[in-house]
Amino acid sequence: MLKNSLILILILGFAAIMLSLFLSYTPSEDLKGVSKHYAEYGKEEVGAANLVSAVVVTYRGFDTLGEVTILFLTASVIGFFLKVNHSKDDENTAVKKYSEILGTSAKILIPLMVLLGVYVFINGHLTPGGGFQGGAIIASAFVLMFIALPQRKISHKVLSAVESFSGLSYVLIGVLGIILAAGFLDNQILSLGTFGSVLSAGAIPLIYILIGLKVGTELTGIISNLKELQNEQ
Amino acid sequence: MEKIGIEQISLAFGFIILMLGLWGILSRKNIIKIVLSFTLFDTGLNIIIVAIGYLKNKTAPILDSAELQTDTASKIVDPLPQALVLTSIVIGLGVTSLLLVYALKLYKEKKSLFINDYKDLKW
Amino acid sequence: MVNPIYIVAVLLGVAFTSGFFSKKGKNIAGYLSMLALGFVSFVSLQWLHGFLSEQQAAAQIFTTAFKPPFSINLLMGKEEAVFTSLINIMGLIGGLYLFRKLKETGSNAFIALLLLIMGLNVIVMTRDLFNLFVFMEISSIAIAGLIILSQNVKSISSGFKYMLAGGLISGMLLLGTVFLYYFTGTLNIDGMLQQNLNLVKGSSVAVFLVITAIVLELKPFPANGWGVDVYEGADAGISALISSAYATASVYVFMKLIPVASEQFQFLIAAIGIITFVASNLMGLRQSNPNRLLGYSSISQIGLLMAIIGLSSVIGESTNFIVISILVSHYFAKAGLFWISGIIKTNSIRDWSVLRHSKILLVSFGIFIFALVGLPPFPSFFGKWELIMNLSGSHNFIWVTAILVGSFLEAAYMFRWLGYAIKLELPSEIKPVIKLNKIIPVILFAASVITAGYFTGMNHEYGKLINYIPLAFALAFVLIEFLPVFIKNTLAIAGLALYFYLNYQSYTDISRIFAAIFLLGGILTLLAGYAYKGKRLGFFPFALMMFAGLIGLIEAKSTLEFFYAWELMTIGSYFLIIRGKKSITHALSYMLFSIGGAYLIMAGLGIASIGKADLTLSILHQVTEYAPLVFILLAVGFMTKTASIGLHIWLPGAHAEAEADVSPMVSAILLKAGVFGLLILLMAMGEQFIGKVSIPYLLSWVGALTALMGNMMAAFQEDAKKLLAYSSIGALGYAVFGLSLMSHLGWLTAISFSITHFMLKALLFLAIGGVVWRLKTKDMYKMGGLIKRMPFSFFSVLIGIIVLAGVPPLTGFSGKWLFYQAVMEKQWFLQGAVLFFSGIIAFLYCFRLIHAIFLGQLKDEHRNVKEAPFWILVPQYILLAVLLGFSFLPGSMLKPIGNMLLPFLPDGAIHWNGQLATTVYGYWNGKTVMIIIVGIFSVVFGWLWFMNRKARKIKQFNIVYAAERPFRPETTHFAYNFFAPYKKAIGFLVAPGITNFWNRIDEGAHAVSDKFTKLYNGNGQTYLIHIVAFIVVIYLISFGGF
Amino acid sequence: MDPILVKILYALLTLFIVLNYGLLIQGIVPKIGARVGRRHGIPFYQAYLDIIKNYSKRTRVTHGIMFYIGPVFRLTGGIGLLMFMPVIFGSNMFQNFSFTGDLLLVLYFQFFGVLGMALGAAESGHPHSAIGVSRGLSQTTAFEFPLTLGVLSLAVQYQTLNISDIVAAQQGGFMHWSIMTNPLAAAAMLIAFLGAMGRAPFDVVLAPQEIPIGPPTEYQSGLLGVLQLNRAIFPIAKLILFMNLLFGGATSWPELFLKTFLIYMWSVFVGVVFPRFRVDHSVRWFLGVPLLIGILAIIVTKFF
Repeated sequence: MLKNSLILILILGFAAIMLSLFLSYTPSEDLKGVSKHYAEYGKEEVGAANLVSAVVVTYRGFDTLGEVTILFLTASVIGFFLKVNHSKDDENTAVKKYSEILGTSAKILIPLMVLLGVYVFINGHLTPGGGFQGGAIIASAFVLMFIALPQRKISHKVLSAVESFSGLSYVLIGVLGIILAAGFLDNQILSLGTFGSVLSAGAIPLIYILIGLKVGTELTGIISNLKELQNEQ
Repeated sequence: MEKIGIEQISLAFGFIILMLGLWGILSRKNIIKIVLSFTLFDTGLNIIIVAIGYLKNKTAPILDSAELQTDTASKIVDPLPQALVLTSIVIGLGVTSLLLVYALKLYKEKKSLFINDYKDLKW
Repeated sequence: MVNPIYIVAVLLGVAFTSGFFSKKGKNIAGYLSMLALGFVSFVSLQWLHGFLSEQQAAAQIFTTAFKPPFSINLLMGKEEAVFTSLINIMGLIGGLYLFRKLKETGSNAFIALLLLIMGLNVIVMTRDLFNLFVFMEISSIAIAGLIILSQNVKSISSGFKYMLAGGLISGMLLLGTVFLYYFTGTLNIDGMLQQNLNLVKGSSVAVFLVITAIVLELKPFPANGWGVDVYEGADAGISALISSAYATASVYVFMKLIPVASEQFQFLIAAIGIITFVASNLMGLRQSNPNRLLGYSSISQIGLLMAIIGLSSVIGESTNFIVISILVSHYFAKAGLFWISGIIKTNSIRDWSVLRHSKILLVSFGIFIFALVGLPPFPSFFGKWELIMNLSGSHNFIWVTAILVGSFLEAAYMFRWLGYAIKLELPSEIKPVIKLNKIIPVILFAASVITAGYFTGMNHEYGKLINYIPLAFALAFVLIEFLPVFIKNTLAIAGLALYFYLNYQSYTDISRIFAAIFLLGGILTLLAGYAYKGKRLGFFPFALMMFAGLIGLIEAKSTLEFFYAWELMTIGSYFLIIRGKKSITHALSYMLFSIGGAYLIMAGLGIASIGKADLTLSILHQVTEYAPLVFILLAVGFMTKTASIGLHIWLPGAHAEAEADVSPMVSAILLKAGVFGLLILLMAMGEQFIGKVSIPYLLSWVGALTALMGNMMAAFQEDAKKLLAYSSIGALGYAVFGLSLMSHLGWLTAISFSITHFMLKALLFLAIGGVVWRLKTKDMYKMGGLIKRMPFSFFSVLIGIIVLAGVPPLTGFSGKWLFYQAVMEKQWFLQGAVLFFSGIIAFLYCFRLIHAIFLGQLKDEHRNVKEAPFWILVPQYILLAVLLGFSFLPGSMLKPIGNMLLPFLPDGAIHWNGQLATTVYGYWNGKTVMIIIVGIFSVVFGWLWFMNRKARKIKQFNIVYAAERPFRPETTHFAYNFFAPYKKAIGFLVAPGITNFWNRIDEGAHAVSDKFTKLYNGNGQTYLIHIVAFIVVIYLISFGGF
Repeated sequence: MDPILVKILYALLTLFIVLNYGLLIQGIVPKIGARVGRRHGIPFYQAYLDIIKNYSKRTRVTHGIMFYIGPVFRLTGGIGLLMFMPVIFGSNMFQNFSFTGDLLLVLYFQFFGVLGMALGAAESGHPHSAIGVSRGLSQTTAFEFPLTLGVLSLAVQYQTLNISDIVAAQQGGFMHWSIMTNPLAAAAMLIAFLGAMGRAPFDVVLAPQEIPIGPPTEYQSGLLGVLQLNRAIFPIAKLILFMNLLFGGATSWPELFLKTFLIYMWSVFVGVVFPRFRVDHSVRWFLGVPLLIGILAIIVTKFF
């Protein structure tokens, strides 16, 4: 197979490039560059115990806005790509029955999962986690619901309203940063509060809540779209 | 020659997964497998990112104890790659989902997941 | 100034808001989106305005409270303002174009558009590498979304390929970015620029990955199959967005990041760019699908930009000017072309003749093509000029060659396409539906690209010196196209006359002669235009554009002005030529030869400018390096217009198919531009040598062989106008020979010959044009006996051919006489003999012309044919009067020309005593010759008339015809294949060897094109393999191994 | 008397002499030919008879203006050619109008008549005329090439285009004639001369057998008379030209008669010996060996 051997050669060539990268890596002992600054001044400047969150939401908040946008964009694209006809949902009830055990446990688990998600994003600035993680957990709750309780429906209107609301609020908070504080997405529009408490780190918890809601609804939306497309077939 | 640490191992692991993904991308003919190879590729990449941020014998950059709050810079690993990897994961998620939806649509068009069947545009 | 961050905030905000609107609210979402795009356009334009009026300094925009490198910052400088303006305007206008389509799909589609534009803005402005990565992902996902606006298997599969390629490329980018962070400790681009990243292998590999990923985004050959497929598969409106907005942003990213790379690597990328440019244009040759063709063209243009940016260390400070001017042309033109393609919706460029249903679309189409090819007055003209000047000024001849070859290929398929649109038959089944929201963007962009051209010119050191008044005058006729011919013609004549009157004193001697040929000649030929009825759409703007170019040649002070005028003349004449009946291929070959020639001229001027501070035309006097090369380039360039042997194949068809008054314009007047060019070249550079061979000596052989070939071909034509066209080729051979003599007599010959040829060829073309006008055929054997029906035309032709043949006593002989004196002086007898032989052959076609048309048997269907239109005869008789005047007093014309030449070639060698001219070798008195001949003629005529006064006029068929009556005029008129024995004897000399040669080159190019395009087999996975192979190969080249 | 008038009168004298000489030669040469073939032949004054006959014809027709003017062109060409040449070297009387132009004028003026004739013949609408013209022009272009090369070679040799000067340079015995000093040029020119005279083997233009009398097919009466006058003058003018260029010119009329007669006989002899060429053959032939000789002549004179 000429083609396969060609691919093999290419892979080997590419591996050689990767190898040269790998070989150039030497484990470093200390922080350097910008992260040193983050480590040293993060506490005072941002007030978030979770430095990763400080970087994600504040120092590189603009990236995060982009991230949110990507998810939103993906959800929108998938939305019109699949062109799911939501109005037909009600008639289309040829739903498979799932096992009783799954259904019952889902009913217990789903609220717990949502709660966990909320916890994760509310405490994003303090503990490992944050808006994305929390949102993902919430979305997985809904995935479980789709699997275990297929007859339950989620209103797309509500989903997109929440999505839009949280996105818009995020942008508004960013703009407020220009008006009230030092720059776009500055977290100091709210006071930094006591280091380590829930209501600290300025706007980070607020932003994380919005992100959490947004990610949760978006992922849910994508999955429900996919599911409905499958139902149509 | 110092001892090979966890960071090198994970970095190597990342590269290997990345290469595996690339192999799959280039050689698999099933569209779903190609998409899965992409996620493998992304995963490898993410591992590399995290591995690069690792510093020997340092802890996570979460200042939840008072001890960590002083002289932080010498005690924690690099928080930046961890922030980056978050973004990278999310982007990977978006791309993968879109790819899957594309795969779904392609399947709807021709009832085939064989990538060689989609050569309508060429030359 | 509005903070640029609001561009992001507003676009995002509106995008998020759109989520509130479901099906019913999608109109609101649409209008809001348009509003937002309008707002961001306003913001970036406001900044651009600030920068252009130079009140504004570049502004940093910080996010959060922290300064970079700790946070992400954006930069709004002059370049950013330009690029974001382009992107936002494309978003707005492109959105308008796509409005219906987007609305059908719903508010989500508007979200994709808004986020695309938002992402592109940030890509341009951001100074953070990772941020760049994130927003590039946003843009590419948005593109992937927009591709599937119209969902069919083509768009979906192309979108899928796009996603696959994008995934791989962004993986490379991310990998590189992370390692760059590892090596530098920062993600800030400015921070990285401050460090030398090419010291350590690892960081240079990281740089390699980042730059290669960006290069791959720019779709380099051959790893760009996915890109081409997307251009073809997506909706035309989306392709326009990709090609204009997305590519624009990508180019800027590349510009931003390239300084990170080592100089060597930059050169490598430049090489990739140029290969992409040439290869894509080559592949464009065989495309017939309009969108795919445009895709190849887009890729090639971006490749060119890649090369320019890669070469920025060589080009220096004008890089930005070049990049922006070429990019702007590409931006407007490509968007416009994709949009037009979207309106027409055909799968073949052969169907584009439907554009003729909408004049405005056709005009826009033409504008876009010209802008893309880089003809004046569009921005890319100045960009390409500056590029070639800089590259050849710094001895980078290989790059120059590659760029010109690529540009030429692009011109080839673009003009073929334009020709199809203008000339091919209308397909009956297709009629485009033209919606207002789709046509407005096209018109807007067409207008913008012209405006942009003007501003580009004004921003160029020499561009602002160009006199745009003649061009403006020509273009003003577009606005009064609704008026009848009579008014427009009068205005045009008045314009030319006024211009000549106002300026003729400012022209120096020899220029004045050519100015008279160009402008007075123009007036004369325009007189014939009164014969036309109706509006004659599209004639006057282009005719005047040609004259504007011609006069610009004379007025040019700087090399740029000269080149501008040269190109302007080409454009005007191209459209005049394509007006002809079966002119589609001829106009194309005319354009291609012209463009090829123009590129040679440009390269020549560029090499001449080496080491020169200012670029006035006088640099040609002081060429120190590569002087022979400069000379050859310029000479060959000019000889494409004089149609010298080898470069002549465009002429016969082009001139023959043209209209009655266009043929004299392009044949009698336009060809003199080449003579003028050669003249100033020889004046400036004198005699050059290749080794020991004098270039003018070679030129003399070119002239001699051209004359031989032209006249020989003319003798065997059946088509009257083709005969004259070949005769022009031959005649210009004489002029070239005369110039190559580099002596006073030689130049006197050449210039006087040019004047005479102008008059007689105008006379003959007008006369024959008048005949063709009435008879509707150009085949001479179908005519005959017309002396009875068209005596005035006959007389014109009679005098014309006597002058042409050089028979004494008419003025043609003065040229022959001078010619021999010059040959004797220079001792180039062999060329001289060849030219003499050609002169004799001229008898053959001269006789054939007058015999087959006017003498012999009148055909039955022509018994009632009328004399040629009055207005076609008027200029003929003016010319006749002048010709006869010069015949009687040749010294009156030759003496002043000789005096003008004295400053350049002081050795007069010819002495005048009244009308008696004397040289070392011989003497000649035109006046007495005339008197004697007229005297003898009158006596003989008187004698004959006296003897034969009772001669009876008899009927046509009353001839001595051995034993039987002739059957029909058709069988009795001996005209077809008139010189059959001659053809039998030496016909092998006129086998179309040269035409075959060019045809073979053409076929070869298409065959290579075919082979290349086979790379793109349509399989997305193959494209991925291409990408990986590209990365590996480039790595191998740049690192010399692993 | 006005010097111009004197000149005109002298020129007319030359013309008269040449005309009669030409007419006589037209009669004498066939007569000689007939006698050699043991036939009686025509009277030597036959040409006079023909002209008188033609002018006195009562039926006179014309096909149109060009048909009418054609012969005028033709005769003007013949007379003009003669007028632009010095006829007798060293004699002021017989310099004609050679002061108005040099050899080039003479060479190019030959075509004046040719062109006019062709135009006139063509207007008759007779295909045979057109065929004759086609053949004639084709053949002319062919023999002019070696002829010009020869002339140029002479011009190089003598560094002038002035006929009088060329003749002057050949004075002082036949060893100074161009035919001796520049044999290559002379060879090229004398071969071309055969074509120029339009006699066998290059007489297919008139093609008396197949298409009676070629271009002038339709001519009769006074119009033909004019042509016949030309037929007397034109060849002699050419003979004089060749004599001037190659054979040292003539210092007196008898010398002129002798030399031109001998040159004329050269074409007659060749015509008797060789069969007729077709036009395509003659074109190829002229562009073959004669052309090479011409090129050689130029090269030799230029470089040696």
